[in-house]
Amino acid sequence: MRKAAEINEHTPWQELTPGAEIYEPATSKLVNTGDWRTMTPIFIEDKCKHCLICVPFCPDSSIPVAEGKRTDFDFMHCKGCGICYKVCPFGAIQFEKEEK
Amino acid sequence: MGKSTVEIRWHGRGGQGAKTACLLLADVAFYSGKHVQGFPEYGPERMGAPITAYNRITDKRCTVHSNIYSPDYVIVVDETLLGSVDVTSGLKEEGAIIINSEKEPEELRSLLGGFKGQVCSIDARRISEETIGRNMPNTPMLAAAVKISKIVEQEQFIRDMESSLRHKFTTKPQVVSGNMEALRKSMEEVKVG
Amino acid sequence: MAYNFKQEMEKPERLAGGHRLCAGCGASVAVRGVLRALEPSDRAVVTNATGCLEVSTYLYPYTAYEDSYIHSAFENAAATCGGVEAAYRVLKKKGKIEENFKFITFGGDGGTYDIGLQSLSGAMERGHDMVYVCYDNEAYMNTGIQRSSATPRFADATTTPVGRESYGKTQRKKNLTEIIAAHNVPYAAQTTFLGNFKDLHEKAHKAIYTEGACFLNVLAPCPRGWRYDMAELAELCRLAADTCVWPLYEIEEGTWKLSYEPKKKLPIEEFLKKQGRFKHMFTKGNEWMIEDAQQYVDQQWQRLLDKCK
Amino acid sequence: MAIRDRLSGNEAVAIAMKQINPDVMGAFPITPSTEIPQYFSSYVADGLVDTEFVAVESEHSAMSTCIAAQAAGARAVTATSSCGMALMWELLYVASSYRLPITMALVNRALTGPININNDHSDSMGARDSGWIQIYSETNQEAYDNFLQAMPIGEHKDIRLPVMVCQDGFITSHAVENMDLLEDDKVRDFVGEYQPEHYLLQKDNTLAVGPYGISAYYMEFKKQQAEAMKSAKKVILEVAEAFEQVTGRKYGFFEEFMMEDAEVAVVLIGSSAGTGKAAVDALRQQGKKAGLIKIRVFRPFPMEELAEALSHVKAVAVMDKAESFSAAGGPLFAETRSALYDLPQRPNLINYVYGLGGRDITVTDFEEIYSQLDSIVETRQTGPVYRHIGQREADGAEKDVTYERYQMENNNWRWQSNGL
Repeated sequence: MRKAAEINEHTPWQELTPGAEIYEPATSKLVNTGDWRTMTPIFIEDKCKHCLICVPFCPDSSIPVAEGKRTDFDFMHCKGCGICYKVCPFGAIQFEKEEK
Repeated sequence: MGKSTVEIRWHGRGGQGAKTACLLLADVAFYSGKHVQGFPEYGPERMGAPITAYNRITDKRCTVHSNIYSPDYVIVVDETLLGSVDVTSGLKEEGAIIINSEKEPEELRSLLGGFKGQVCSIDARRISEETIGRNMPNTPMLAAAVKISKIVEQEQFIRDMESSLRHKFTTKPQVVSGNMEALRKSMEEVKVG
Repeated sequence: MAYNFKQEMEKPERLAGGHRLCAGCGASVAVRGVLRALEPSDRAVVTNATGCLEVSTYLYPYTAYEDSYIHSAFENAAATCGGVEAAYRVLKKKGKIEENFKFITFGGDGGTYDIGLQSLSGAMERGHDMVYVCYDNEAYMNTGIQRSSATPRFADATTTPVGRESYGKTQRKKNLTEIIAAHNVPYAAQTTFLGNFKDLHEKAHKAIYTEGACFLNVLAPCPRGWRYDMAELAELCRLAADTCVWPLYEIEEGTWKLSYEPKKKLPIEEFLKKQGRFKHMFTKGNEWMIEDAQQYVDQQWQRLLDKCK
Repeated sequence: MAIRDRLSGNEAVAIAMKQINPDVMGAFPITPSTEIPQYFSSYVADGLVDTEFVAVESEHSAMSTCIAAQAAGARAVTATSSCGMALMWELLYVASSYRLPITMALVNRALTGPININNDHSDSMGARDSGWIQIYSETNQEAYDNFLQAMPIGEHKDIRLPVMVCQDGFITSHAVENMDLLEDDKVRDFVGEYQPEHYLLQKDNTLAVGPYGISAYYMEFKKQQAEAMKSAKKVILEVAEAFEQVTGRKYGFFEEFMMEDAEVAVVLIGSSAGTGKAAVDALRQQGKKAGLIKIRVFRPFPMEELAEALSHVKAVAVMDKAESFSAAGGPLFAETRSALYDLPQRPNLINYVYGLGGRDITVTDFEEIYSQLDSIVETRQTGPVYRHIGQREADGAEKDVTYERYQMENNNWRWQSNGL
């Protein structure tokens, strides 16, 4: 069966999944919503105490956590809302105009 | 046995069981190998409202799905309908009307607007009260209908009813005997005028 | 089990990025928070009412869910969830499924308070083993900020605009959590995003792992509809709780329990003044509106305290 | 050996459901289909089926339940009528576009207003474009047989479409008739297990159902549905053939009654076809070449086959038990006339709208209709195309049948209140 990655706006009807079903989890990861950003959060690792309070507040699941520590932003999906910057108690996130 | 198609119209009031009697008659005919239709006419009945139900009983499958306008027999389960419903409408002259009443057939005929065919009466209320213990006119009316219409042979009817009742009321033999008594009595007592 | 924040944050994510919700949207924060309460060994089927969340999280061919997902219509999310759960029960009984599945529905206030209320009431009354989560952003945001029965009094919405003769919505917000509680469901609660998400997490966990039909009402701010700086999500939620506009409580087997009492109950202006939808309340001559809103909050708060005694 | 029985149409369908033993039933009572979930609940109560019966709070939730259950991997059924199906309207489209082979027993009843509980086809005809396969029944036997064939058709991997099996409210649903039932094991063999390729509760995979479909995809999905409906024609005939192997009873897209040498014919749907056949029998005895076609499958519409069957006929009356308010005839008429367009020689066609809201149609009516067709053949004048039959008219001269029976002094009509 066709994978989401192989489906696009040129796919003929014979090759689309029947009933618009998708048989894989979380195919939205393929979508670059990072290009929505006009402001960018910048992770200042030195200041970060890894309290992780920014993590659950992210609407775009873009703050990965590994081994108890947050890592840099997932910029393919981060839309630059600035919520993380506001909730960070340690000034470990800066929020700046996106440079493209 | 009678003709190949017999059409019957039942008149009763909602809650009295005319529809049930109609379905029972269909059952009886079905057991004797006939093709049957039994159907009530809807709007839905409400307690006390006049209702009509129909039977079409045939030797070969009947495809017609319309109501019955010229019945061979009319069965009136509630005598009080005679004043308000034109019960003999379309009833064939060579047919018969069977009325649940303690009155004599000739007395009833005067209420039937000049109907010329057979008028039969059966006191189903008394019979059911004597045999079943309460006013359940269905069983006696069914028996009278079978006797007058001859749609099934009487002996077989009695046998079929007995086995069907025994099956239905395995734990209540007194219900079976009461009903069987009602059937027999009704067949004896139905008055033909 | 005590809430271990760090451990929870390390769980695999169940709502992926790449969905098309607005930047700063509260709905996806609610969904992430609720799904995080699932035990990793359990699988889930997520049901969704039509709305912002639905059109943004499953835009063909891109689903944001790690779990199976079904959306069917706007007004029937609860019945849809109930249908999946009924199928689960029978397939499990027949031995066709071995895994454990949990059933979670998300609907906005439009799909929950209003058009889907009948379906929700039916599913709650029938007692399907499911959780219905309302992400309440207080208006029909998907269609463009029309008033809903969850919109508070005085809010400027596109079908209750502030005008020469009008001061925004005239009616009060419906108390849906109490309506659901009146179904005598085993568990119903109100929450929002506070601090380290302990309140939301624990309530979601209880709702998911309490047998029967459970209900969660999550205040999920909408920066576009409420007209606030989207970075301020956490602040808005804190103010909603601290002004007691959105009290946090739960009803467990008929027992009412307050989950959060502000150290200092803040005046309602603190919450209102951050939002463009209430801007007109602060113009001269409209002081009565703030008074009215304050009075109503105080009265509701007192009623709640009485229930939670 | 078939089991000889006498059952009402509702009971027949309920028994078909019991024999199939579906996984989920979502239902809400509405006259005249109410008995079906009632009977079925008693099977659940007695442990005769494994089904989860979900007694929902509305038909809307009934269809929602079925959609969700079917997507979850279960076999789902429902029963409804009239306004009940109207309340499902949006979900009918959801079910077919999600390609979920739900089976619905539709007991046809008139749609409001005025509110009326009796039979016509306005409910299902209104839903004719919802993407459901529609199969209609003349008798209780056909209602049962069609229900048994529904799942093998709808669940076929090339089809995956919901099926509504229709019968006429009260006329068959509440009428007891003789019928032959199959044994339970034969039904189970015939209907088989439901084995979808993908479902929500699948062990090793997830499934996402019901996305937002932007314009770049929407049309492709509609084309898929249209193709599935076209493929359904083949499958419907294959299933009918398999059914004949088991029962000896033959089914197709439609039934041709005395059509071989017919010069005039009536085309119609449902229980009235039986009444029409009685008229054909009578006319044949008088030496008249009358025939009748009863449409069984309305969706997909058997366009080429119907044209072929009518190609040698001189005049046809298409009878609609539903108004479409097109001011140009009913839905069956529109389809039939369109089907005949490509014939090199077309019969003259007229349309009768009849039987609305339970208005009875009799053998006499059909005889009148055939005599109208005869005069069309004779005069080669079609006359008015779009006609109604069976309603009272102010101008007696306009009558083409007698109406006494509708004016019978039958106090029933006066006393009966509506039960819904």
